[in-house]
Amino acid sequence: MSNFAATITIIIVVVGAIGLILKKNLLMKLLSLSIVNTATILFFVLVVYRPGDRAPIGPETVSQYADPLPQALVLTSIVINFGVLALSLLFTMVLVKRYHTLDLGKIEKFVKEEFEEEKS
Amino acid sequence: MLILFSLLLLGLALAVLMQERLLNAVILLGVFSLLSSVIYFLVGAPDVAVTEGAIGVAFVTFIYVLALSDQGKLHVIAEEVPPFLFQEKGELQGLELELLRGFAKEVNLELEVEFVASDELNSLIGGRRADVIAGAYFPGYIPEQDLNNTRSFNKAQLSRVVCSEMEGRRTGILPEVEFLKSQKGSEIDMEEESPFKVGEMRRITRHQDLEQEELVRFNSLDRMVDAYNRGEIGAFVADSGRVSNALYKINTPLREKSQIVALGEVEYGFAVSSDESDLLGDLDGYLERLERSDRISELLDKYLR
Amino acid sequence: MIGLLAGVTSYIFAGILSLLFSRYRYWFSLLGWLGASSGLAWSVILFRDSGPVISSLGSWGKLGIDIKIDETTLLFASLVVALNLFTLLYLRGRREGTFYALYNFLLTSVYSVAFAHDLFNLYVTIEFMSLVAILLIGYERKAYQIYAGAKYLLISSLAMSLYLIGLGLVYRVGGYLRIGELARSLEGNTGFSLTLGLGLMVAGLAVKGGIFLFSMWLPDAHSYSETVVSALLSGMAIKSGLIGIIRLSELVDWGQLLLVLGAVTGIMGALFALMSDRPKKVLAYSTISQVGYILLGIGTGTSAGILAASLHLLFHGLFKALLFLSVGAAGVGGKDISGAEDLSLPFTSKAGLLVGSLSIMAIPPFNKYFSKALLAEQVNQEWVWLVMLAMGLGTAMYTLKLNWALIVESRTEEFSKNDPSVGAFTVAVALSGFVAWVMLGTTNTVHLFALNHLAVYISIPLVGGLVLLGFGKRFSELSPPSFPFKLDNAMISLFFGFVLIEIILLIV
Amino acid sequence: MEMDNFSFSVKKTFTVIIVSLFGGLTISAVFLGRSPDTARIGRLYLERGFELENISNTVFGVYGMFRFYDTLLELMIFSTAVLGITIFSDLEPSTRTRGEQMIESHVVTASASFLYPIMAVFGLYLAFSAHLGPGGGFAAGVIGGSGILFLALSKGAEEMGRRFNEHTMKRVEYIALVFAMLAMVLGILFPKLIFEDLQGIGVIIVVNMAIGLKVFIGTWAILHFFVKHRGEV
Repeated sequence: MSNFAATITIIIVVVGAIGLILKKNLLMKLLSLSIVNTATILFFVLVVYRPGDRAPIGPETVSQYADPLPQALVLTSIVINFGVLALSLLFTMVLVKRYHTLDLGKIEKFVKEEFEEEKS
Repeated sequence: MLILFSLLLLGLALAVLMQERLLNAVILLGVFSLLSSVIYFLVGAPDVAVTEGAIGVAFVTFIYVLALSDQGKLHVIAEEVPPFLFQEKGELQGLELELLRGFAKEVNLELEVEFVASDELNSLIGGRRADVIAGAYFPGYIPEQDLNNTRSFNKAQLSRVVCSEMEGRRTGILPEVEFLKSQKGSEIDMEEESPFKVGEMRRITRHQDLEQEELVRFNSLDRMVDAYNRGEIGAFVADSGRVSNALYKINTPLREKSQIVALGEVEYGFAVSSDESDLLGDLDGYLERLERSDRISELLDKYLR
Repeated sequence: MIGLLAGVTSYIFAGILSLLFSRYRYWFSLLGWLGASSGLAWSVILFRDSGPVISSLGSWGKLGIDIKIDETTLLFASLVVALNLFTLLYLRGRREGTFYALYNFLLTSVYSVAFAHDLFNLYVTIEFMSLVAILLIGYERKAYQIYAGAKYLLISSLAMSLYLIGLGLVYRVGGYLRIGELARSLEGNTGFSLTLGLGLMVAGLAVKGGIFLFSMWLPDAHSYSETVVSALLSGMAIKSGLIGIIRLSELVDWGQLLLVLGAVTGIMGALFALMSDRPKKVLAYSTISQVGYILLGIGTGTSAGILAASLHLLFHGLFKALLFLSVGAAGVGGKDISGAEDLSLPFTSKAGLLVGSLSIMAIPPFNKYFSKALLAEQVNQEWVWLVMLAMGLGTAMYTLKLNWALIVESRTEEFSKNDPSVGAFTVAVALSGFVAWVMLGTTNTVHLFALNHLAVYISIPLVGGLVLLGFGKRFSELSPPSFPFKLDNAMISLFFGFVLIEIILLIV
Repeated sequence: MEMDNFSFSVKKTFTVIIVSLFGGLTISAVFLGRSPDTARIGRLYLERGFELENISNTVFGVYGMFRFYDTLLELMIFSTAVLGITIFSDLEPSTRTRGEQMIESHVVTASASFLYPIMAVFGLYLAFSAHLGPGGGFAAGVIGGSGILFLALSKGAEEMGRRFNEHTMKRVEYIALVFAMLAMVLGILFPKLIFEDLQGIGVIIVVNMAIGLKVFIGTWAILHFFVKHRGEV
């Protein structure tokens, strides 16, 4: 059963990745990236989950508890993803301030023009 | 239970990606995180659930919302052209202001007007910087494909101001008019009285006149009038709204020697970024209703006559 | 353990202190370098006494995080320390406290990648590296830098998600994260789940490691950022991804996969470098090309092959950083070299370019000759030989093109513009070949200096020069396509590359 | 227009196919893989974790003790993000005029000033009790930092900037980081001494508080930046 849940998280990753590639709006790209990252983390926990696992708190017999390692690792990656998000939002802000648009195609065009201008 | 929640999560992910308005998408993303936090509780990972709840649900959503927090506004960028849209004693005034204010009220947005130079209009529209271009705007002036023009609310003369003593000098021109000059080949014969269609632009009839002269381009009306006053140019071409505006600024002796020659007909309207088709429809509908209720001619009487 | 801790803590302290007391930022960074190099020295002594060491941080035994000290670790850590020293000399106190903080954090992350021997620790250190790298890329706030940084950020975050998915699959099958234990647990297991998981992890690392199809962000990021940053990124930051791949190769026999990837990377990189006409762009594409050699080395699967790859990793870091710094010190990085008569370079930059170019063309006795010859010995498939020959030819051609413009055609500036740090670095890179000679010992090198070897390695640049004379005009008309390097397309090519990896792993 | 001759629909189809292939492969790997119940490191963690009397939350044991090095690097990543934000914080704020107060509604103001101390207390509680139940320094810091947002809501951004002097905060933040790092070095060099002989508990709480403080200030810095530049995107 946890296999099915893990499968669904992979589908969410696929959906998010397609959004990440096809959305033209930079902020929508960031939202898609957030979806991909959240689903990945969820996958990491779900893929080792066995039905009936309990939270690894409190000393009782070992076999009933969920594997604590993925949970501990996932805490780290949540923070990492947050760092990525904060920085990408910051960079988006700087780009928007400069070019007044969120459209990636336009930004790419402007960036190229500006680079050619500065270096020639 | 787990699968049910996972499916719900998938649905939410799709919903986030399908949102047109960014703010809605962000809020749905918060719900998405909340739901994943619930799933962590279900699978015996309360630590992760608490952290995801604190960071994913609260903090990330806050940041996104803060970054987006002026979404409920209608950003208008415009060149300052009295009596269409201008600032007097720190207050906005003008014909277009009344139109836009009414529209903003109708669609429940807060109106925000930013005055920019006319050559900046192009770079500012689109994205989230500006929604509407106004300020005695000719539909089609900015030759970007991703701009949609609304129907027009008024038509006007395109006129040339000539000083009889300065024959043979160069002619000043504004970028807007220069655009019309480039529209050759699509000119409409004024003799043939085709029925006037709203939203369609009349071309200059005698634009060949402009072709033969030596033209100087100015980015703002003020600078062009200054040059006219100093005698650097012998004539200039502008639309009637701007011409009447310019006449105030021309020195009195020069003004008496100037005469106005009609060149053709143009229209005033607004432009909307092409990724906002809803806004275009709303604005068009609003203008059409105004026209039918004769409110627009009242306004025209008030400001232009 | 002490080696790692000394480096990491001294770098982190140097970073934090240069933020808090920015007046003494330069001295803190020097102290950081001192700490790291003493940590490295400690590790070298340990390695000499007892060979490769794997130890658990905090003596938690099986429960802790493993670190490993072997040839790869030491070579990479010495690259970090060396580049640290020379870039620090190049900076000479320029730049603000925040820059030094980021600089030291970058060194922290890369230094700790060298020691990592735990799959999740690898993930964390590499993510740390890329976050700092992104801030350094966008540090000057030029819009194109910010764009390049954002591109790197999005692609690498996506890639690390793939890595994490792969890690989940591998952990479910293997049950461990420490590579040594995991290798034992996975022995004989060739299940689909494992293959796919490892494929995902390689795809994730490949994005960081500058492999063609995966690292399409690289040319922009490395050529748009400022010179020191370019040198650090091209020289050592992308190597952390490759270190990851070296570590993963302990788990599984990759077969032909890395050879194919290496061949594609090497040839495409050289081709694009040949078409570019701005020095920094040429060097950025050249980095992609040189990564090809490292992959070929890992792909041979022998321990000598991995040693060759690690040596190449070190040498490439040295000469590429030297080339970037020479070009940057002369301020010609972004200029078009077709109009090189108008450019003027100081003498040190020209000398640096010359030594760097001789190295990159693998002319004996410059450093790359040793790693390349060692690698060639390990290769036993004919097509790989041909690929290496083609890569050598391409390298020679773009290097000669660059040299012709920047050394011969350009003017030489007056003495005062010379940069002593570039001069010192030039001497160090020139001497590093002899160090390699001594290190590899007489048995290997006698063999390497056989006449037929020498003939091959000297004739490749000659042939390259001749081809360039014949077809040079043709090449300068071309320019590399911008199409695959756009954000969306780069992400598509990442997934495409992953599917390709899986196909190769499953079929071949 | 810049898509060369690669039209958008081709790109769309190609993307969907390639990414779905990736998804299909991964999903089949999920179903084909077996998870061995024995010989996993997770069981060892549970056994060893429950042996330690002071720590009943094994997850905390993993990231707070056995793998503290990772946690420290994670903290460095967070610091880097905060550093990035502060580097860019001198970007000129938006030129357009905006209301000083984010939300004027009295209900929000009242409830925010009521919620803020509650969140602060909750954050402190999480930092203190991470070894016993869910929580930990990180979540604690973020919750406390979000409490600051509520303070900003009730008192306005200006007041928030005044109450938390940027310069002092930065110093406290880095001192907290140095503290956590020293703890790591000690914990790695003398794990037995700190975690077993000294009963660990005091050290753990202090380390958690240090992490919580650092994250709290980092959260504050990020929020301050985004409040200052709100509506930029």
